[in-house]
Amino acid sequence: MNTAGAAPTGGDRDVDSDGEMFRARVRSLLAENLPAGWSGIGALSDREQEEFRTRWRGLLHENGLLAVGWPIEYGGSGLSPREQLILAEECTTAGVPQGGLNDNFGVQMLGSTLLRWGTEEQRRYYLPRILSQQDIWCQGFSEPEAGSDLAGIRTRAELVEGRWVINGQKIWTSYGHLATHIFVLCRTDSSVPPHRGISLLLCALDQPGIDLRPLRTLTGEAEFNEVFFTDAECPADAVVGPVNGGWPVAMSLLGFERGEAVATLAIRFRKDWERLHHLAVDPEGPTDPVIVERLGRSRQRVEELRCLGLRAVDSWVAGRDIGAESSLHKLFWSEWIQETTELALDVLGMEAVTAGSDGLRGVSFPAAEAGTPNTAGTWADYFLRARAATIYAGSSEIQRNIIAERMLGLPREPR
Amino acid sequence: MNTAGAAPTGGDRDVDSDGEMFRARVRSLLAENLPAGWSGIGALSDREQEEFRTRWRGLLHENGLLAVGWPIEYGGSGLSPREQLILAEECTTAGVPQGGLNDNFGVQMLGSTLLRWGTEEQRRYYLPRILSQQDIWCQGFSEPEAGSDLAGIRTRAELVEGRWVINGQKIWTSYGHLATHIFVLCRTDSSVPPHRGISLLLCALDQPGIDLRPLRTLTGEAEFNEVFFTDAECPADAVVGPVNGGWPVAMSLLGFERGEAVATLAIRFRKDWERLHHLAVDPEGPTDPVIVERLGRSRQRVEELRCLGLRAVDSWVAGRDIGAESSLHKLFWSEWIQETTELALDVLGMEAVTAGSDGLRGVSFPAAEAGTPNTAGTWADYFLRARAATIYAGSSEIQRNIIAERMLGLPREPR
Amino acid sequence: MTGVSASLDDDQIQLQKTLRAALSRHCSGPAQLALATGEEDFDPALWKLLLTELDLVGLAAPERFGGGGAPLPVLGVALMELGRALYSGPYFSSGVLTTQAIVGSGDEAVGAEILPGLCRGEVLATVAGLRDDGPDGLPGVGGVVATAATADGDGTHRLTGVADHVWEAHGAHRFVVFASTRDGVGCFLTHPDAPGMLVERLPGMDLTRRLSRVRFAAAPARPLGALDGGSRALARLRRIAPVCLAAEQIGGAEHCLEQAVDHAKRRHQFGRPIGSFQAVKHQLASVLMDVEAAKAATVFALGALEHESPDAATMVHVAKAAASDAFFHAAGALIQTLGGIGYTWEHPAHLYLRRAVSGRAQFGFPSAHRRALGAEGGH
Amino acid sequence: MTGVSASLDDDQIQLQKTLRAALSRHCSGPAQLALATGEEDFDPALWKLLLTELDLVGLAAPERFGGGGAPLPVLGVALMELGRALYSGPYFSSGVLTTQAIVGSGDEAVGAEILPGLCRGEVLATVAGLRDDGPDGLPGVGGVVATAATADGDGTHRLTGVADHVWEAHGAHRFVVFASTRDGVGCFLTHPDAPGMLVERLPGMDLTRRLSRVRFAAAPARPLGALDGGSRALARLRRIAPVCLAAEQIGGAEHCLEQAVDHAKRRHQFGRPIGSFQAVKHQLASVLMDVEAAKAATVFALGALEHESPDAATMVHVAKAAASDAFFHAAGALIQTLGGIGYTWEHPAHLYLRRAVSGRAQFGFPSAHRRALGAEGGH
Repeated sequence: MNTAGAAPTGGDRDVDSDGEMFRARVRSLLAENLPAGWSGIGALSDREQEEFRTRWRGLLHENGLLAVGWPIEYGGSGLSPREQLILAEECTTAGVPQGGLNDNFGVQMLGSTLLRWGTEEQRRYYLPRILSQQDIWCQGFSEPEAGSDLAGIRTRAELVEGRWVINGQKIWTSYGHLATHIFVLCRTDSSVPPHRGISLLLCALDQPGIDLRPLRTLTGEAEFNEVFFTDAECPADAVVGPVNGGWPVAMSLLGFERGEAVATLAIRFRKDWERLHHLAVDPEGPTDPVIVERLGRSRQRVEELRCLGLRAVDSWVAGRDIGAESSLHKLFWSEWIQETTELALDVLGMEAVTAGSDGLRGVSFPAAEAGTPNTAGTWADYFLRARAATIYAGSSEIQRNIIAERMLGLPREPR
Repeated sequence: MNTAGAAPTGGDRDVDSDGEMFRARVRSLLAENLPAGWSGIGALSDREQEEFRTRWRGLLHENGLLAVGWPIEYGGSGLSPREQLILAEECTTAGVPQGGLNDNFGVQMLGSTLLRWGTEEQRRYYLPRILSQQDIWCQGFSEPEAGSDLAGIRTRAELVEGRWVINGQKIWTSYGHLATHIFVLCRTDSSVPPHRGISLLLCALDQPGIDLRPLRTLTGEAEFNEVFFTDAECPADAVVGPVNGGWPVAMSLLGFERGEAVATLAIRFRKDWERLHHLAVDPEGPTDPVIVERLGRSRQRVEELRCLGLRAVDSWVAGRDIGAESSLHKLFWSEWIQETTELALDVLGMEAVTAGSDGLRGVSFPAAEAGTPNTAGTWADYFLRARAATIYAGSSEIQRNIIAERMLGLPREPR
Repeated sequence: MTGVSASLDDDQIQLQKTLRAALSRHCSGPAQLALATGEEDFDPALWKLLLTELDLVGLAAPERFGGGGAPLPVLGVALMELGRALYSGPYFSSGVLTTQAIVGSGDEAVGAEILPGLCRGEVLATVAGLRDDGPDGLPGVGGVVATAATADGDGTHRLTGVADHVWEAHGAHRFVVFASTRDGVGCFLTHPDAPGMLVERLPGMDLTRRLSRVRFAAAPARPLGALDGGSRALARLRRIAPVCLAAEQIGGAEHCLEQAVDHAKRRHQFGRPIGSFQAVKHQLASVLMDVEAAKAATVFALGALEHESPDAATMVHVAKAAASDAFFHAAGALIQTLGGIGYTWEHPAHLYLRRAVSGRAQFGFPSAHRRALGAEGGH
Repeated sequence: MTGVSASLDDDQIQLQKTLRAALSRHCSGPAQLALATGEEDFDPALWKLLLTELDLVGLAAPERFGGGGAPLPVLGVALMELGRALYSGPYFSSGVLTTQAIVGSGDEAVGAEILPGLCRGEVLATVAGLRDDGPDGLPGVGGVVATAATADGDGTHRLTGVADHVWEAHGAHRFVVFASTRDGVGCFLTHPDAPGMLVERLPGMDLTRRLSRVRFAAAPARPLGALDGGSRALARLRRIAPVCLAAEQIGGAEHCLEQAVDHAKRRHQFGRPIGSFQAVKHQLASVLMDVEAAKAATVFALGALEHESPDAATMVHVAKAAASDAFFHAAGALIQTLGGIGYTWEHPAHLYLRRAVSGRAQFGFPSAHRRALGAEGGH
């Protein structure tokens, strides 16, 4: 049910220019629907988490809070960036998700991209199906050989008799096993420089040409998949933006990936920090000053991240492009998460080494979910997961290059 | 006076294969000639240091210990690498220099290079004059524009009517104001690739074409000089090694620069560390555990450096080339000296900020002289001097490239 | 939202531009070096510029005392620009420390007596008795070193003791002195010609910030404010001084980074600009990350203090620790990027490094602020 | 010179080559992974190889007990190779800990009874009661957790308490147990079938090193050595165990670095091998510096222990701190260099990272060893 009508009207929003009315509305929704003593979804068992996510997604949908930034005609609520940020802040503070596990791909990434690059038909067809979960999306960008060099993708698509025929392999497809569709970056012209012959295709997973295999990560879990395409097909018009012009489409899609993370990550990290502080500091007795100082450094960096995020949000709300500053943010938090989980290992000592198998449950990268039990096992698992932070979504090496070239204006390397 | 006859004979040396007899001889010389309570030359005033160096150089010379590795016919003592190392170790441990301020350039660098690359006439002419101090040498390698790219030097020399005519500028010439001669790396053929048109020339300083200006460093002192060449001249045969073939000559000369540092640096750094430990740790009361741990890390790294050095010495004594391992050593100690002097600032707090002008006296890079007064002023000065450690004698960036390419076999960058 | 922001607003950016243009005419490298090594305490022409053209000296003093009444984030913009220019003179001591101490004491009479002259630049003043290397490395607590006693029943207080590390004491016309009394921390006003006062210049690593030792031998002084004026003023300075110094450090850090980037673009080695090598690029990218994060935190901390936000105390620690580290990091990276030229006396890089070293130690080492953060838990 | 060296001699290099070739046939990535996640405690075929072809199990045991009598630097070479291959099994527990404990206790009778079987690989044994996360993070001091009491006058001692983090307790035929007694630290021998013994496997981050908790409920045991046998054995283990673990860590670090270098040479991105980018080159150069320095220090420390040099105690701290850090650094750099593939379960990189994490904590965190070094002053 589309309840966009329940959202404040345009007139109200002018009055609510700082969004405080909207914030109050979100808070009361949270207060009415979360049980007493709620500490965050991370406190639930795997099964409880699944049930909660389903219920919670429905509630957000009913209240027009699943795709708040989409125009009303496509099922969104037409709210401003400030309101999107307020919703993200409040949900993060409360420790609840902003949708289902795949909504990051369907709503935030593909949805926003279709609004910028899609045809009117595509929007009218795909967007409501994302909200209703008729289509559940996953991402097909990374490839084993391409690695950090996304322009080096090799998965090929050819237009054969009015349909795209796709061959190749994608990797690191999160929650692919929960999805019905994949947006897949393909090489559609090999005769031109790498950036110029790429297209973004929309493809159903339920067909013989697609083989989805679980990919176990070093923590032992399998939230990622490999996707093999062997003459898989999709319609000729299932391309977002221009054929062979998919590079800027892909870049803007990645820009929407966790777009509000700049505002919410520090909130989540501070919860992590408070858990660690609770483990490390005995309020009754003395704590090792070396540990206290390292905890202090971790806290310092969380607060710096918060301020960096607030500044980026100011830019965003003012309609300015954050641009390469998102690289600064990524580099900063990826170092924080490694530094802090290493500190946790040192705080825990042999407890971390003999930690039980109570890994993080249903973590949504990069931070642990609010409410995560404060055990040696969750911290040991968090440490291992944090290894990916400086690799995925653009390695630290790539981020430093981007920062140096785009923010400092330093020259590119010779090729 | 050349007292090579006082050195052990060949027969004795076979018996003394581990050098312990030689070590005993050095120790007794030290014991007989140093005053009671001697803590090192760093404890003396500037004037006292100058007097001591003069006396001490004479003593070493009389005892055949100034150029122990040179063959006897050129005024050396013909001793083995092990004995050279023993002498270096014992002098370092005792806190006395192994010669005058310029002997590093005359004896270690130029002398060793002439023995490998010079003509018989050059050896017979120059080597005795180095020992007698008729000629006092300084170094003319670095140039303002070349920086870390030594092959990029621009100082030019042309053979005109049987004499080299030199034009250009050198910088970072240590103790140039105490020297009579300079060995100067010049471009002698501009028509070939940079490494192929370089020659090493030997040039007197006392001529109208040379202008030597003191160069103040950021500590405020002027132990370095800039040297300007304007039609300066030297004889046609004052070239070491082949004309235009000076690149390998220069590389081997740099290899002799502080050759025994691998063996002695950790001894000197441990004295530094002990001074700092004395400042930081109150034997009666508790010391801040953060400071204790950082002191421990500094000590750990000194001992690691010592072991790296011992291993290099084993290679050297066995006649193997240390090669790129000297880059590992340089990188390691340059980081140590910065880390440790930063720790000293933190130990001293506001004392370092309001330190008096009692800078390090007569420091011989990179470590402070043994016996240096343990004051805030000497540590503040040491901190400032340590800024150069990661820049001079091959910056850390260059060292990491050398290590990666020569020790790990990683590919060179495209140019 | 409380109105606390991590960004500069348009007015602040305009002020920044104005100040940067004006200061760049006076604070060149050679001028800084001459001032650093000369006999002059500070450059009177520059002081006049700050006063007249830029109207900076009373910027944050209350309007009722002739000041500009600017909120702390605006003062922060001025301090960033002064830090960038490595300004050397009595601005921080008069315009920040003394002004905030007097305002903090709540003594309206002394405010009316001193601050108008101070805002006009006629009265130079500084604060003594803020010990900044105490056991916790933070200013003020247990750190008042002069002691005061009430004498003879005529109401005259007398100060006795030694105050170290007093900023810009030479040339100061008034001293605000924190001192222990039987009733707690007192805050007193005295002047350099009072009997029993002796000001000695301390040697220093930081050539552009002059520190002195002030000895008090029963020097007469007037108390500021009511009984708790001292502790109120001290509490205010304990928060404001570190963040204001952090703002100055951000400016210094930005300057160092820009100089390093500029050099890396122009200097060629091995046939390429050195800024095209990843070793250089990535080091400077890391510096930028640290500087930008510290800047956002410092701007936010200034606003949090201005608005008395609940997280103000936390953000003081964050800002001072982050800005001190960022400046030190940037100054070190500048010298490393410059190579040999950065190791010469003539290049001003070392003046920034020296300032970075002294600022780390003043108003609390980063490690002390981090320990406070590590101990305190959430807020 | 004492004969202590930081280099491997020619015989040691020969042994290294032999072991590396033999182990490379058995310890492939898939084999390691299968063993790490399977039900088997260790690979019996590999154990047989160590025993028969390589003669490693009794390498450092005295010749009079059927051992090889090798000095510690030779044992170190074996441990480096086992660490490089990420060997999983009872080598360290039997061939290092138990052997050194029995030798250290001075109990010739127990040595003659146990060690020949141990050297032949028929008896597996381990050591319990070495607490490795004590207040100072170092093994042994105050760290004996089982308690013993003499019973009934028949000379039987009984152990009571809990010993945590016992290496490779499953499958062990004998336990050497450190326990507090009225007379100080005692050292006792018992076996898993003794009444009152309970061995529980602990979960663990390190999939190739199995740790257990051993509970003693009045379990009967025989004392080793004279009254001070326990403290003598403990003093020996306190020095030898950290350095032997350091040697194993050096091997692991070298393997990680080599794998990273190999990948960096082969993997192309942006049209070049990634190893030609300075970001990758310089990180791996820093790893090599740390690994080489830690290796030189570890080799030297083994020699210093063997020769009972005056600096042996210092070098124990140096070696364990340096090797733990170098391994952690190298394992992290391996995963970073590998990128996504290094984050998969199938690639053995994470097994090395897990080993690096567990080894840091065992026999003293680097920080604990550094504090000991920082406190002690010169020697």
